[in-house]
Amino acid sequence: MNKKIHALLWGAFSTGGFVAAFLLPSFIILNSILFHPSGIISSDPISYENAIIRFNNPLFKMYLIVLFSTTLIHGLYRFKAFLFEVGFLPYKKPITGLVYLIISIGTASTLFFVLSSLF
Amino acid sequence: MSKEFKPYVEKNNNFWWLTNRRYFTYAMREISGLVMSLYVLISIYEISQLTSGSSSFIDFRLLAASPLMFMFSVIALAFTLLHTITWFELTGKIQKDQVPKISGKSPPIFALVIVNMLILFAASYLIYFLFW
Amino acid sequence: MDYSDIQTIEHDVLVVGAGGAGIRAAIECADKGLSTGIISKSLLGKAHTVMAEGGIAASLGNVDPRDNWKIHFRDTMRGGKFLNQWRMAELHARHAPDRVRELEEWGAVFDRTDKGLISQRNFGGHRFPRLAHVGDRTGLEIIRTLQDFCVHQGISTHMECTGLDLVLDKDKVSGLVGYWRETGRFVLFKTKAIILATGGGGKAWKVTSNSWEYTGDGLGMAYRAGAELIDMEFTQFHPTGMVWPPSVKGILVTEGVRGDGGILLNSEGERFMFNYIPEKFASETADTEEEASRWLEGDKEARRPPELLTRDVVARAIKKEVEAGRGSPNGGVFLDIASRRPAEFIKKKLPSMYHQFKELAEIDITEEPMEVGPTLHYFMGGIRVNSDSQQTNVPGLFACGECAGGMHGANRLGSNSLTECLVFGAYTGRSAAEHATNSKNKSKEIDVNSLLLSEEKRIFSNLLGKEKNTEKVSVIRDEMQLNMDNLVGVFRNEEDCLKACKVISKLKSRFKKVGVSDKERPFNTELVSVLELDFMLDVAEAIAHSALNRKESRGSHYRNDYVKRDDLNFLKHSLAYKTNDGLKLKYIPVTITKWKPQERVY
Amino acid sequence: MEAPRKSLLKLKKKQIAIKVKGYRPTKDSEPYFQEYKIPLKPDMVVLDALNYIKDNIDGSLTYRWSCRMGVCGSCGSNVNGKPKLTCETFIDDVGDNLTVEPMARFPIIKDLVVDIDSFMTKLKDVKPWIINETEKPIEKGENLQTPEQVDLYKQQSMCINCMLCYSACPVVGTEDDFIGPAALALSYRYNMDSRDQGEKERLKITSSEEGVYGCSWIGECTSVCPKNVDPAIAIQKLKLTGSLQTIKELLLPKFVK
Repeated sequence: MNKKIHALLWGAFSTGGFVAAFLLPSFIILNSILFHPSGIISSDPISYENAIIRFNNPLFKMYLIVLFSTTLIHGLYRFKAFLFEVGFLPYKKPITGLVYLIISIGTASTLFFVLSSLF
Repeated sequence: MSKEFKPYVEKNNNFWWLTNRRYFTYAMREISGLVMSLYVLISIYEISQLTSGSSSFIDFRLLAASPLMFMFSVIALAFTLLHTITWFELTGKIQKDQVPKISGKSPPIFALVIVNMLILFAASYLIYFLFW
Repeated sequence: MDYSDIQTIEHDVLVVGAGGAGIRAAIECADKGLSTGIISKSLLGKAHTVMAEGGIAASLGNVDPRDNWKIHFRDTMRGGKFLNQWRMAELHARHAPDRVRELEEWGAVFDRTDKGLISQRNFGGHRFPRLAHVGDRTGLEIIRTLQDFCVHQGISTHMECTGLDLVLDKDKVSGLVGYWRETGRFVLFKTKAIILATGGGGKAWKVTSNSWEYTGDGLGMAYRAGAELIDMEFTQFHPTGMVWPPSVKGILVTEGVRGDGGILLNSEGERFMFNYIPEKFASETADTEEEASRWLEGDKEARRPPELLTRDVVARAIKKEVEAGRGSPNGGVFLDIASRRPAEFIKKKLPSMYHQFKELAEIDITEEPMEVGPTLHYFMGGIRVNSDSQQTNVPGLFACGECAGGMHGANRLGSNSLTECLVFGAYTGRSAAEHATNSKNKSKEIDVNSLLLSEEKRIFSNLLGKEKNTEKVSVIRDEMQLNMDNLVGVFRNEEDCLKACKVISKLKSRFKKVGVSDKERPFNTELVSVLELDFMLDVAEAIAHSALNRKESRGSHYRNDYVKRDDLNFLKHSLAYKTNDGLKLKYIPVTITKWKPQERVY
Repeated sequence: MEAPRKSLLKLKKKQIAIKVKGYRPTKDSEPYFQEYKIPLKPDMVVLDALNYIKDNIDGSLTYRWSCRMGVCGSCGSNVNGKPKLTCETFIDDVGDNLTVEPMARFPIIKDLVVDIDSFMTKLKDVKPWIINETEKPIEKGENLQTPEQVDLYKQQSMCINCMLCYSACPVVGTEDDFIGPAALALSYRYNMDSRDQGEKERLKITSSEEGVYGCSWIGECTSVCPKNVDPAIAIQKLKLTGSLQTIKELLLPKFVK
């Protein structure tokens, strides 16, 4: 089983790589650069009302879950590997634990917040 | 064969990633993972504020409007784009052998990168069209 | 010194040398269920076999179905000027196809025909396309396949271990003293049979295509143990070796360059090969440039270009041009394919050559001519073995590959050497295994301590202890190489050979005073080069004496003072052997079979 | 005709200082640099310089070499910090400062000679031989394989075991058990061979953290390879196959496997 975990994790990591590559740039641009109080279009169409309408779109909910969870897995899996390569290998266990804890918490809370409005 | 004299094991230089350009690009690519993750964590916080009502969401938006946070968003975008480009470059090397051959030859990697880029633009526009 | 930690390793069969022949032999022994060990002077998979380019000859008949083993046998005999041990040549041709198929079964990559069969190419002296190949790196593929397969079989390989001395029990082989390079300690291998597969000794020459391991260790060891060295005067010179830069001087430029249209030019820009067409070849060699070009275009009426004459003829022609002062600046002649063929053609047909010149000489062969000259390539001679059992006259001692002599006669056909490795590797493995199984279990207990003490004294105390008035190993080696290059080269004569013998005996006495500057035990490569030089001097001596006494020209052995082949007096093998008074020579008759010797007609 | 040597002309200096990292196991506790001054000849490669030093200046300088033509893979060293075959590296091309060090990320035995035992073990661990359930007698002739099938793995079969890719790989430096580029590429080469049926068996070994999943695709292995083998791509493809295989195994009911 232990062996399978690595293959599966890599599968998730790889999926995350694609998701982040295709979806994250536009998300950052739309959410934080373009329609932003100090952004390029500063009229801020992300008013609370607009945001809630968008947020209640089930398609958008799905989009957020996929984007957030896989990007987290991808990003932290990668960074973890880099940490080991630059001398943090002795702390392999705590780092690995921490990384998967953050991924779990992040994914769980995304699910929670996205789905909570449904109930 | 027993080893009478112990071979000398050199200590690994933890700053190897500063020793050549390819290594450095790689390091930046890996660090992009951290930056993207941070951005996602902030965004999770953002939706948590959104679900708890109008005032907390507006508080968050004001915080996000601070120059420091805006700066971070720009940096996050830069790293994400680095990720996107390097990811397309790398996956292109694999896709090259998976797509059907055109008159016996695999397509060049840059062509695949361009195709991926087109998908990126299409996906981005679709997201904009659907949700914003 | 304390000998309690002296290592003794026991094997049923010990193979010395991890090239193609050695590994193949070991695989065969292991297959028979015997405990088998290989000792290798360098790392596993680095042996000289990796440098072979063209291919491996076997009459598979994949490309031309007319081919069969009998024609291969005949070609080999003709190439060897009937000095071959006919039985060996027969076995060689007969078993070659199976050995190649077996190698393919083990995973070797081969270029394929459209139908998926192993593809075969043409080569000098072979009547039909016969060379199974993969690009121009066939040797690498062979050694890699054998290496991986051998590891798979669980054969113990002892890397960076040099064989020093055969241990005899009365007159029978009972072990071998080895020297671990990494620790600088001795090791005793106790064994019932030893297979020598150490290759030739090309490093006795300065200009050679051989790698540093080729120092004749096996030849030297066998010679000292009482085995005979057969036909040592036959050393093949390849006409086209690189001459520049110095680091790669001698490295092979494949015959394919000429086969694909390359021409040889002297410093005056003259295509000189037209002046060197021997009478007996005149009827089938083009005498105008125009006709030569037509042959290359595929005109069946035209005759072959003179550049494609046999290796010995071309080598001698180049040498003559250089001696006449019409050589290139670095002492060779020009090999030009750039002006004959488009760049695309060259890159496609000769990828390794293109790469080799680009990387090693910074020359773009699609734009510039190459500089080439003759280079020592192969020893046809070697340890005399029984054609069927591959056993030497020392019971329990076997030899195969380049270090065994007899199969190629006076000249070797290109690519027969790789086949030889596989065929006789397997053969020798089988008969050594048989010998080991049949020999009585109890051989006399070897007195390890006194044996190693004498080695210790011979090597370490004598060499490491010396401080002053010593000879440098590099100096003696360089002088020997120069001596062989100049006096026992492409052209030989009485005077030069005599002089060479004298120089070698002088060097041998100077060698006794040799010292080393590296006083450390672990990984003392300087010490290793002293041990190798010792073997090489013996080999060089045998060659020089054999060359001096063969007063005729045959195959690769060309005497300016006896330019004709003399079947009346010299259709016989020369044997060099060791006596208490030093080297002695004797002659034995050649077995004549089906084909009577005749002037070679093509 | 003229000599085709261009570099004869560009030779400016007559002498060059070369720094070689030395380590003597019997007396040194750690390596040190030693400087030699050697006469510079046109088109000299680094290996020539080492040979010159050994023959004329310091007989005790220790290094491995063999074929001089870049096919045996014995002479790998770090030249000015980059893993190179010394027989293929021209002194003209590496600039004014010439330092030669043993290959990085290997234990040093003496001077430029490194301990490669772990490499030899890893090589054998990936089962680099044809695995078949039934053996075909050779009398039946060779296995058929079309040129297209050969092309699938030919590139990856060019490895000369020079270990430059290990010297270049940061993961090899930190994770001792990492199987490493050359061995993984070799396992891929056999997986892709149409004559072989051992892919599953090999994937069991390579689909692990010490195997392909330890690699983070830095890609330096591929760029230092003197024979244009592409271990980086081979490893990523093994990751993909391993991952898909695992997912398939988990999703499909047991009896389908």
